[in-house]
Amino acid sequence: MATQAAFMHGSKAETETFWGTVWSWLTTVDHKRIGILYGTSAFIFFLVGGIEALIMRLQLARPDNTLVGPERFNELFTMHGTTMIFLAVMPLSAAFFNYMIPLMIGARDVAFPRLNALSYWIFLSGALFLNSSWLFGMAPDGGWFGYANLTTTQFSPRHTIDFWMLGLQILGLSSMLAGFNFLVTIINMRAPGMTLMRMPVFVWMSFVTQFLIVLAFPAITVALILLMFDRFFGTLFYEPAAGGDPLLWQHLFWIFGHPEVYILILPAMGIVSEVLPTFARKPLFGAPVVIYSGIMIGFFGFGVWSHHMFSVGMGPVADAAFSISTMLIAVPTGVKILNWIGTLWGGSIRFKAPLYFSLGFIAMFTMGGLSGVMHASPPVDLQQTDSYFVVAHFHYVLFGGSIFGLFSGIYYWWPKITGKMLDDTLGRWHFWTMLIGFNMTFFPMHYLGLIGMPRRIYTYAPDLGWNHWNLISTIGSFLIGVSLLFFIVNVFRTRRSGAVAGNDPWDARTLEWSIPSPPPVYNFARIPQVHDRDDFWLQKYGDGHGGAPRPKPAPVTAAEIAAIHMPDTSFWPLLLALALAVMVSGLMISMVQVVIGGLLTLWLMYKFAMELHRPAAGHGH
Amino acid sequence: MADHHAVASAPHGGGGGHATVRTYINVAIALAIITAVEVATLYIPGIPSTVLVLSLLAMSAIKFFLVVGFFMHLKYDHPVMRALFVGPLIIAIAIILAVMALFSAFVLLPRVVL
Amino acid sequence: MVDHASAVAHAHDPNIGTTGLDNRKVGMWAFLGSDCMFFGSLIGTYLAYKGKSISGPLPHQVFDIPLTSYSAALLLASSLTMVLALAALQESRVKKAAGWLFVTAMLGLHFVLNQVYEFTTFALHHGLKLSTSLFGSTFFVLTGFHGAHVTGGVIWLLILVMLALRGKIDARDYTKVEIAGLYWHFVDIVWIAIFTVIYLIP
Amino acid sequence: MTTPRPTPPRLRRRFDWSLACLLGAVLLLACSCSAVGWNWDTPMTTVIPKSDFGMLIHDIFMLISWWTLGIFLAVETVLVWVCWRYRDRAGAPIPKQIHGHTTLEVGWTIAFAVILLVFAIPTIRVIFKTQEAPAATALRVDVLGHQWWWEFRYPQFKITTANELHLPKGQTATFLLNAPDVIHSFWMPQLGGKRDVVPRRVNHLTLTPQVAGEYPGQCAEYCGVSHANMRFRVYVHEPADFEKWVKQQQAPPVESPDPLAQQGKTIFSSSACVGCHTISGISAGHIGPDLTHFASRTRFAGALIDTTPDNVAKWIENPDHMKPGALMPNLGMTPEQSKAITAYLLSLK
Ligand code: HEA
Ligand code: HEA
Ligand code: HEC
Ligand code: CUA
Ligand SMILES: [Cu+2]
Repeated sequence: MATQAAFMHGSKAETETFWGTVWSWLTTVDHKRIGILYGTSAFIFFLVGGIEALIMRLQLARPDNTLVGPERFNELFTMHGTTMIFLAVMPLSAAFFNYMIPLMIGARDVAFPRLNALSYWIFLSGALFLNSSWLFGMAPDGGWFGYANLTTTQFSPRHTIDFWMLGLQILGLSSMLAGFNFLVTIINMRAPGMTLMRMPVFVWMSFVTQFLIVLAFPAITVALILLMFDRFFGTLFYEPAAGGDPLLWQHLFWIFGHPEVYILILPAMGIVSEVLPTFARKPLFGAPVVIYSGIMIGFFGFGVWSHHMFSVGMGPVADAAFSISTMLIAVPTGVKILNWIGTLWGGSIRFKAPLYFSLGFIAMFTMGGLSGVMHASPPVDLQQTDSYFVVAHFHYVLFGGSIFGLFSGIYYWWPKITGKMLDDTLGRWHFWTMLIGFNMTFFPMHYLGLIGMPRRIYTYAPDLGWNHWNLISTIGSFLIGVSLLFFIVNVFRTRRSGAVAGNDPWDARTLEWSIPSPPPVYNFARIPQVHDRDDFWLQKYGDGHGGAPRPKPAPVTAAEIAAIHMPDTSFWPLLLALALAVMVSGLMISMVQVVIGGLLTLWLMYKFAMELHRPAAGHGH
Repeated sequence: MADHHAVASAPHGGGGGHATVRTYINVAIALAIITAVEVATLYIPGIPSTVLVLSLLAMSAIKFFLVVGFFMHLKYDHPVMRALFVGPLIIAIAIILAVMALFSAFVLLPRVVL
Repeated sequence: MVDHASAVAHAHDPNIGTTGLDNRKVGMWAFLGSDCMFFGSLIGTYLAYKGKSISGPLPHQVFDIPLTSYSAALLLASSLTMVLALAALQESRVKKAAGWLFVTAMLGLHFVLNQVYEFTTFALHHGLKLSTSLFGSTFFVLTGFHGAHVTGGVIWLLILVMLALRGKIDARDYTKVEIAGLYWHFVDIVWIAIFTVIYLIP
Repeated sequence: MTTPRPTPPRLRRRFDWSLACLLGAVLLLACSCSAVGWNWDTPMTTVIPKSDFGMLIHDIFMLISWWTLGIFLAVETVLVWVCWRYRDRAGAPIPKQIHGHTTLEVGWTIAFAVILLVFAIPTIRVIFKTQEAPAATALRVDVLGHQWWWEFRYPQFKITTANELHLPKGQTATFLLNAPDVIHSFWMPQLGGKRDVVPRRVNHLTLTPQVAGEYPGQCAEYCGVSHANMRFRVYVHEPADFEKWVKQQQAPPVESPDPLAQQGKTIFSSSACVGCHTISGISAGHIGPDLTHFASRTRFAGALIDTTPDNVAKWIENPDHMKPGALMPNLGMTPEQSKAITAYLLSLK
């Protein structure tokens, strides 16, 4: 166990040299640093996925275009979808889970810090593995939900699908490990007095998300394992000739797939639920209801998967059942929307960049949700499925929802994470250009879908009336690109000359703002005692019903700080992740490598487990 | 989910105190008997298949919950643990049933002809 | 609700949270919940494809119920020895605990060997392989993944035995052994389900 | 009672109208563009249905659209109004710390449920109505989705054709959909919704075309390299014209005496073509489209290419060049040979 001195050493002396810094990041188990690692990697992959999108948009800018051929285009939309969902939005949310959950529940770290590092390194190795396929000219080309039996060896003999199938399994492992970690953290590490109902809503939505992750990913893992056995070991799961049914894949995938989309949106909803109260200077309207509807969404999320399969011919009964369950989900979501508006109502709203993005979220997500409800009616969906109307739907929820929400979080917590304020004017330019570009890009897609443009086509005939709006959409997508340049510029300018933030730049409400920015390694010198969801606000202003502000807690003594134990750094997570990658990639190269990698993994797991065999417990007794 | 902050009895959270070796032995015996009965029913001729299936399911369910309840202490353990396990279990079973329904609805997959 | 004192009391043990529960145990239960979905999906697949094979052999032609019942009994017995090991450890009788853990591991190993035998007879005598039919694919993958879980458990248990004999485990490590036990029992209940749903139900 | 306590100046920010106006301007621009491009009556439109099936769908679509449009406008106006009304003003006190309003929240929860009921009831009705078993009098068409072309069979008439589907107006047609390779999706936007074409399953789609005309169709499930090129044409005829078409397809192909065509015939029947293509009386291949009445079709290769002499010739010389990934191999035909074959194929009226 590192004492105060030890990790002062860890963060000072070591990091003076360049390699010291590198090493300290490679071996860190600090949830804040891991959060930053997640965030930066995710943003880079967001740019990658975005550039893939821009190339697609260029190809679709005019009919019979020949910028890229069909093979390349199929790779582009497959990798774009996979990248954005698994390598951009999920890890970006994970960045906030990592950095914020412990701060918001008043903990010093997550439950299993080394496991947390392991999750990140596995994520990174999986992401790099997946993208390395570009180098071999074998980028996955089966679509982001890779429907069998197109993905079986007979129809996809090259390694393209192998990269996708193995990459997703690695990423799934990472997400699930992180999921367990945060579940335990939230259940077990809350500061004294923080009952579940006093938990900040962002933590609540993350909590639901973790349940969705650990319960949904097993389904896709199985689906992928079956595919893997079909491709490598000659099983017949997706083999029509042997009685196998390609629809099995679709069911298993969407049993995962629909919860997945809520995995993508709930964290953003949590962020919005933190930002609105802060900038309206009012508690979240009907917070318990917002929380319960979050739980509802998560629960119903497991009972609607076949709404992605209305056209496969499940029969009227199944169609009807899944249609109703799908529509039900609109209720809790709608409740959230109106409660957010209720939060603004009667507030005194300060229009700072984070708020703009949250408002953008409400405005745009509503749009996407409503088009979702149109899909929920099977007859209507028969016209819309696999058309650009669906593409419009899910970009309004994924970009208009998740991305706007996550950017809101970035602007909101940036000062806490870096200690410096992002420039607000640039932030607003970023927002407005992104909002305009976003609507220019995706609103026309509703229209294109309704006049019959199918998705996943690399080209189209000039006489179908699609040309005009496809061009506008392409222009819009580049405007989005420009908006992101504003953000990138803002980041670098802030690094050089950003206003210093201080503990509580937004006059906010929750615990993380009660500590310095950036927070010390141990987060809280003294674990706080919590009395309310907006505990910090009450400390400052009282309950607003005449209740006086609570007396400031006594200043922390040096002795207290010296007594804090923080976990040591560890390099086993990094090595373990590498060994795992060796094993998995072996499946495409040679069984020998698989065995070696496997044994290596086992051995490292042992070392990993034994590193802390009988930790502080021992010291105590 | 309700809120639980009871400080666990055993310092290391191992709420094992309640079940004694006696109980374990009894449970084991019960499990052995049920398994025997299960297998036996197979060899009894002329049980209508629905009865057979239902009784088999019932028996295995009992075994399942005996192990979970006593050997895994869930009967005595903190409600959080129960929620963490039983919740997913229910979802899993529901999904299995739904998938079965969806698949037996497939009229066109040929039945075995041998 | 935890009062400040008790939180401080636990502050020195990173494994005990403010609820007084042990992180590792909560984590293990969360994992088992998730594993329910894993086996749920596999069992669902098996049942969805039940009777859809277009070529034999069929389940009732290959299953060896007596052998499988014996295997089931082995796992049940191993669950008992597992809790006995825990009970012994709680009374800090480490050697005894190690003994029971070893017995548990051996029972598990026996189960795995039975499965190896079963698989080989299926392959050699009945010509049922992964690639023979939907039945072959679904059966081997489902029971195979259960077998893999058992194997993992055996390794885990043997490591614990080794540590115990080296005196590296005592009553203070109760939770370490307990979560291994939870995992082991889970493998057992999965088999209870598989045994009934796949082997017994015609 | 709330303590008056103005926001620290550093935190104050008014809503910036300048940028809001910018947004307005751009939206205006978009609308003006829409004046140019806002045309619903396009070849693949889904909102001007030409069959009973399409109309049933369209009614629900319009119902839900109007409701959701209303909800959308309501939500957005309230949102904007609230932002304007409750913007932070200089010296404003800390707002009243309201925690919620139960009756309100219960209220809108119920409201949403009711609205959804309005969607659900007609939805369920149409689900069952459109999936009823077809009438015995219905015209049966077997549709096979191949990578990447469509095969249409009329068992009643013993007709097989490709990429061009002919239907009589006003008669119910029921399609039996099946795929020999991977999943495709059969979609005639103007005639109604799509239905997937799944290996080892026979899906059904039943509808009655009500307006004569030519409608484009598309494969709507990603099925590999040339998914985008897996198109087809639907011709809805007046019953009399349909009769004519049937007769003409049933008749054996007319041989043309033209020597070039005759030469082409010999090349065709003596080369690999026969292994994949059927021309009644000459070959019985089943991997590629039936060519018996090839010349009667205005487009080929997934309705991608116009059936003109040099297109066909080019195709025969190098299919992949005209349609990426086409599963017809390049058989190294010389231009002369392919010209001859083309002459022959185009004589097959
Ligand atoms: C962030 C991710 C996200 C979210 C939150 C949602 C939310 C919803 N989605 Fe979406 N969906 C996707 C991501 C998402 N979706 C993706 C990625 C796909 C495509 C996958 C692929 O094919 O590639 C997809 C596809 C998809 C389909 C299949 C379409 C097809 O392929 O044919 C359907 C069908 O029912 C659907 C429905 C819904 C519904 C009903 C909701 C609901 O949760 C929405 C609820 C919200 C509202 C309704 C708005 C706010 C509510 C109010 C203002 C109250 C008043 C409203 C009413 C009373 C109606 N979605
Ligand atoms: C969170 C998820 C997410 C996000 C954020 C996006 C973002 C974008 N998507 Fe994506 N999309 C999906 C998820 C997402 N998409 C999914 C799941 C699919 C389905 C895939 C499938 O069918 O399998 C899909 C499919 C999809 C299609 C349909 C392809 C097809 O069916 O043929 C299109 C077409 O226009 C598209 C476009 C875009 C665009 C233009 C953006 C833009 O918002 C991108 C913005 C980013 C950038 C612009 C790049 C970053 C900027 C810079 C590097 C600065 C420098 C650049 C400039 C100066 C221009 N997407
Ligand atoms: C290996 C099988 C194979 C062989 C050999 C073959 N074809 Fe084809 N042919 C196909 C396939 C498959 C298609 C459909 C391609 C598509 O539309 O994607 C096709 C399409 C065509 C078409 C267009 C039909 C339509 O209506 O779309 C013509 C014409 C044609 N082939 C002529 C020939 C000729 C002439 C030869 C011999 C020189 C030949 N084919 C040899 C498989 C074959
Ligand atoms: Cu066939 Cu797409
Ligand atoms: Cu969905």
